[in-house]
Amino acid sequence: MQPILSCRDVRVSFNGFQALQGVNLDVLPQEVRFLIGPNGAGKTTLLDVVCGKTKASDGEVLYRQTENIRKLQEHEIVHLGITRKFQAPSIFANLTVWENLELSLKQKRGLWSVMRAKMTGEDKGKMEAMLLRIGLMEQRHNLAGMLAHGQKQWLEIGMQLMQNPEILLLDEPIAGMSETERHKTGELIHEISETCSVLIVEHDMEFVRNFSKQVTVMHEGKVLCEGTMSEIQQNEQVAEVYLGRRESAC
Amino acid sequence: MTVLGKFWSKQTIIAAISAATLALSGCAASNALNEEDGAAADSSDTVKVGVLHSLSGTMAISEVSLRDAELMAIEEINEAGGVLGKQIEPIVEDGASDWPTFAEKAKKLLQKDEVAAVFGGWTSASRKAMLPVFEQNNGLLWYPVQYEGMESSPNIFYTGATTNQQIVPSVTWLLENKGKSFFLIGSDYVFPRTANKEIKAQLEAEGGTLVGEEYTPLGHTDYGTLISKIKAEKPEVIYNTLNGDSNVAFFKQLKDAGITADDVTVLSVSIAEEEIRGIGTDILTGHYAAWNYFQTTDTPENEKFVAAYKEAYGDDRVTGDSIEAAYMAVYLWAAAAEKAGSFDVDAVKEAAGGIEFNAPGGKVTIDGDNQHTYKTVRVGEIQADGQFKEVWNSGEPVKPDPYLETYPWAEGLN
Amino acid sequence: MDKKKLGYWLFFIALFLGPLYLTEFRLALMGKFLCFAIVALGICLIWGYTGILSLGHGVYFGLGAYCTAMYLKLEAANGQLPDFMEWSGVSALPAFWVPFSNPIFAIGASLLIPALIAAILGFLTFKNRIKGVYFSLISQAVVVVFVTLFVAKQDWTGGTNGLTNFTTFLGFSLASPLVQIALYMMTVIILGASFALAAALTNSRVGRVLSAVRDGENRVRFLGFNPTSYKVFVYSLSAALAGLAGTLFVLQVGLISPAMMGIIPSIEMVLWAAVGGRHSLIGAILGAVIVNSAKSFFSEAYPDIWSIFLGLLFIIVVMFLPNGIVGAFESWNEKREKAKRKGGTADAADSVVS
Amino acid sequence: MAVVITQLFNGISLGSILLLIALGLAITFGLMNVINMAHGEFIMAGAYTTYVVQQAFSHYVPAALFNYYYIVAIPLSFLIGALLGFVLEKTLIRFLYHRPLDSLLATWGVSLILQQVARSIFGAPNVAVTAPAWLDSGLTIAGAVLPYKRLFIIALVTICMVTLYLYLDKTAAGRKMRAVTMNRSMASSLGVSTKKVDATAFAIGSGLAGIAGCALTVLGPIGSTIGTYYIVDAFMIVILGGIGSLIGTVFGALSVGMLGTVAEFWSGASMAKVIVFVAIIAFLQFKPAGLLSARTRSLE
Repeated sequence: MQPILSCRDVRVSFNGFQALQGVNLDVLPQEVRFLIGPNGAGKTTLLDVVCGKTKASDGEVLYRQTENIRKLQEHEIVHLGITRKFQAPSIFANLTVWENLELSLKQKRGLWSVMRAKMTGEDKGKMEAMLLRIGLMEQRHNLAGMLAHGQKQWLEIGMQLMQNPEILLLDEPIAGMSETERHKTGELIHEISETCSVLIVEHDMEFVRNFSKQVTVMHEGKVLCEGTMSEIQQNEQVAEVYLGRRESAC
Repeated sequence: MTVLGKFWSKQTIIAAISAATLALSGCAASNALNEEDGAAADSSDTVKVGVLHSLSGTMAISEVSLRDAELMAIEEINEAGGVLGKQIEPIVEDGASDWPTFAEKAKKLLQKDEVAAVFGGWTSASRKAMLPVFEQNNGLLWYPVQYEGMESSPNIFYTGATTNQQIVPSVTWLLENKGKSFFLIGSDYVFPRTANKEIKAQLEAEGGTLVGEEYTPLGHTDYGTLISKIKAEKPEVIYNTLNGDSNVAFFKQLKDAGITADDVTVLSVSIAEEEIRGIGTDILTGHYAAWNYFQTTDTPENEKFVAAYKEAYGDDRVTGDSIEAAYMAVYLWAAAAEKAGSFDVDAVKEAAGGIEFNAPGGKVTIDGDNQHTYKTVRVGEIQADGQFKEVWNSGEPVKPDPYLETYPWAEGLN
Repeated sequence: MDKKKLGYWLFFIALFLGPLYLTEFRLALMGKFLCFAIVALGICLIWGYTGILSLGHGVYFGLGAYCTAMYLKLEAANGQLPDFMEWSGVSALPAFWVPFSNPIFAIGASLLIPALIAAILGFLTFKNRIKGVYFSLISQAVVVVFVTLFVAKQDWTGGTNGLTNFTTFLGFSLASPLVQIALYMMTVIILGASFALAAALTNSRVGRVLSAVRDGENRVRFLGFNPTSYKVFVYSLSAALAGLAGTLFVLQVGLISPAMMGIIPSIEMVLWAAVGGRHSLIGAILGAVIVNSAKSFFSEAYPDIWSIFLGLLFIIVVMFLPNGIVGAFESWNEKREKAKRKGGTADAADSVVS
Repeated sequence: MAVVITQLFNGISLGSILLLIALGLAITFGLMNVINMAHGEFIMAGAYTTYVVQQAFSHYVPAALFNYYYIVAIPLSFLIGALLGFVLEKTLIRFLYHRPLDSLLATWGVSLILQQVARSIFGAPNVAVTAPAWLDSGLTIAGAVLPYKRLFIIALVTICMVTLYLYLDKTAAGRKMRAVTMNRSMASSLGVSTKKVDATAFAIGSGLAGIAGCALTVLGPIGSTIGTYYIVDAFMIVILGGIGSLIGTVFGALSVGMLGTVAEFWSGASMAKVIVFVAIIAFLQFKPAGLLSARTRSLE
């Protein structure tokens, strides 16, 4: 199977600090890939590079093997089908839940198209289905800013899913969630992976253990190793830089 | 909820309140405008005139004194029995240094208060803004400030100097007494640009040379570069039409650059007694200004005028050219009304030609053709006490010629 | 028709009937204020809805006014050179003045030139992701550039005196009270239409994108929208509204000068929207009328106090009424309704009356 | 030759004046990200302080000592500016740290009030300040006169820069200030009282405006509106230099000063103003973060 996303020797530097020092990573279609690693390993920076928030100083980010998206703007990357959920909930607090989803509809996003856009029955159906899926049907006319923290996270995931992404980037999606919410989120992620690839940064090892197939470990701006969780746990290097220190916490 | 309650939804209440505020605020504004209306009832023994200057904003610095002088003249005339047996009732309005406001207030004075005449304005911009209002409503404006000429509205009387009563003779005086090479500096607006265009034509005709011409934006405060241009060109005379604050910066920095009144003569046309105090006498001493009136002008009328002005507004106040022009404007109007036997605008205009008045600055006469006044031109040297010493005058009042029609060299100018 | 719409209709009809209950003088004032209200609507769109604070709308207002004033000046000059050009030593009409003898071109230009300049400035700055206070300060620098240019190019623009002394518009005498009434009514209609347009825009999906841009421009990018084009659009629209207001202003007041496009008028324009309520279109209209009425009143009665009052108004609105009069009213209303829900219906009628 | 020297000097002199005006803003705006539109009125307050000190000297101090009034006026102007800044921070600014656009509007209101207050106290017309005699005349180099007043301002701004640098870099209070401006929450959790630091920083920035006002009295007018002549230029210089970079502000002021004098020499003052502002606006399109920027993406 051809990888849908390939990073080739991606480098990023901030004022001389090398945040990414040549990352290589392949993500296959419909794969759920976890990114783990100690703080400062460059996990979030890698997501930033893929979604266009941070521009790589060197290297290639290939989408479907052919298109180098390294220099595209954020919205152009979204148009290709790569969407991103941030760590802190980034919903629009002064719009209602319904309006948040409306903006997330897969649609032509040019000014002219949006000006003429009309809410079709099909769109409505899609949005209602999504509201049910993320459990916010009752809150649909509330301002998004008034939702509980977990609900905001769900709304944001819903907003990404509305766009039928090819690749979904998630940054610590379960932070601040209760145990049941975590479980639900884990199941949702696997449900999503039936239609798209998911790249997740996560610190919660139990969550990773329960829901991961492939895990990539990053350390000091590089990929340290890849494999299943059990393979990783047996890797001595990993244990040294990362798991070793966290063993008791897990 | 009741039907009524339902009807008064949030939005309707907002709209209703909006409408109410709208009406109220409109009234508030107009009430203020109407506050003089109560006095209109006994209009039989008073005649209303408008006094319209900037009492707030940037121009208030200059214009407040004009209002003071006009009110003083009105009071003096009233004490002497009024005009045509009626007391003059001044209605003071604030132009707020904002040209549309001048137009708005002029309209109010003419339409609402139906004043017989308005004394007001300072900047050309404010006069230009008021001009259509006076022409459309057939009102009478008395404008008391020296200006760039090229105007003669049938509804305006100009009691300040036009260019041939200030600039033209002072240039001739400079050419004869101070030197042939001129450097022109001015603030970047209408008066300096128009004045300098005339000066250039005059220099060419009378054998002077132009070595530089520079304009700086209003409020400009760094004259380093301009002064090095002056140094490079070594003029004998700097003709200065800078305005307001820029004068302070220019003179301070000129002195610092080592240029004194002994090296170059600077003649200014917008520095009067009041401005000298804000710049500092120490740096101005020895430079010149051209006006029609100085506080030191030696006439019996002026002695009385200066004493009365200080009596009324404080010992530390000084008079000046525009203040005098504002003062005499009221007297000229009163004399014209007396002669016409009526306050009717057309009758006053008709009667005004040839009216004479012994103003503090000497005898003035209204020119019936262009509604300007004959005035004596004076050049003064600034003294250490902040007053002028007159070094030259035209001897007799000069006939106003706003379009410079009697000067052959000015032919191509308009 | 829902009540909200009914309320707005009543409001605009009340304005439209102004000539019935306002004197000629007061009508002229109101006409001027309503021009300002159109500017305030545009400010509300970019500031309240999109989060762009422009301190340079005086320029767009002025440009619009100058375009129409050029036409009026040419009509008054009656085929000859405008008076100020004559005494500035210009011998022939500058080429760029020529098309302004056509009123349709002039009025079209009064909308399009501000919009175009706003689009160029907006495109550059927004594309480079300059926003917030940086944009505000740059817009202020643009004011300095335009005002200095308009003052310095006296032979083309009339300098500090500006353009004034017009006679007719499309052959009708501007001095005639009937023409002034017609212009007033036209202003009300255009204000109403601008209001309807702005309301439609803010209630559309584009409006929601704009709100989203205000709340989190970067997040909007990750939904696949390019905020630049939306911001450029709304900024240009707002500039066009200011230009339109300038046209109506110059027709009614008969005067435009660089002083009216300066930094202080530009900031006052923002104050109008702030006082009324930056998030409310009707608030912007109210704010413009109320602030300017207060200005007329105060500068009349207490000329010295006006600037202190204006200063306090800025501070009070920012500190205590961040959503302006309409915002204050809305939160008062919400409290009242909450209290009503608690207290039952018995005293509800009373509170409505009071 | 003399013209070249004079013009070069004029450029540096204008740059130094602009720097003196912008230096306070480099702290309040550059480091603290507060838009204080009343900064110009703190300049005005410094200028009026100088006027008052001069009046007091001419009335109560022996004439022989008159020329030293300026030595008293400089620190006093700083104190008055700092006091005004401190009060403004405590009453207004501190509520608006997260609403920069609102602080812009509120401080604009403050500036209107301060201007009117000054008019009520000192009257609408300008007041005259006589520069001390030891600043009269100038240094002559190759036929070019370098006025002592302008040299003095260059020296003054250099002293201010160096003092500021030493304060920020070498004292504990200064390091705290930098820590707060770099990472507010981190500094706060390390036990730095951010409130105190904010107030101090704002007072210092405002005090520098007071010094600028004092210096300007020797060159220009002293009236209630002098602050408005400089405020837009000063903000543009700080943006041009790069937010958060004092050295950037120095470069910004000097390049604006140089460009301004060169452009004025070739075209005239009005066009020079237009050219300078257009150049700044255009430059920011290419380099939105300014000449030097302490942060990677400061315009975000």
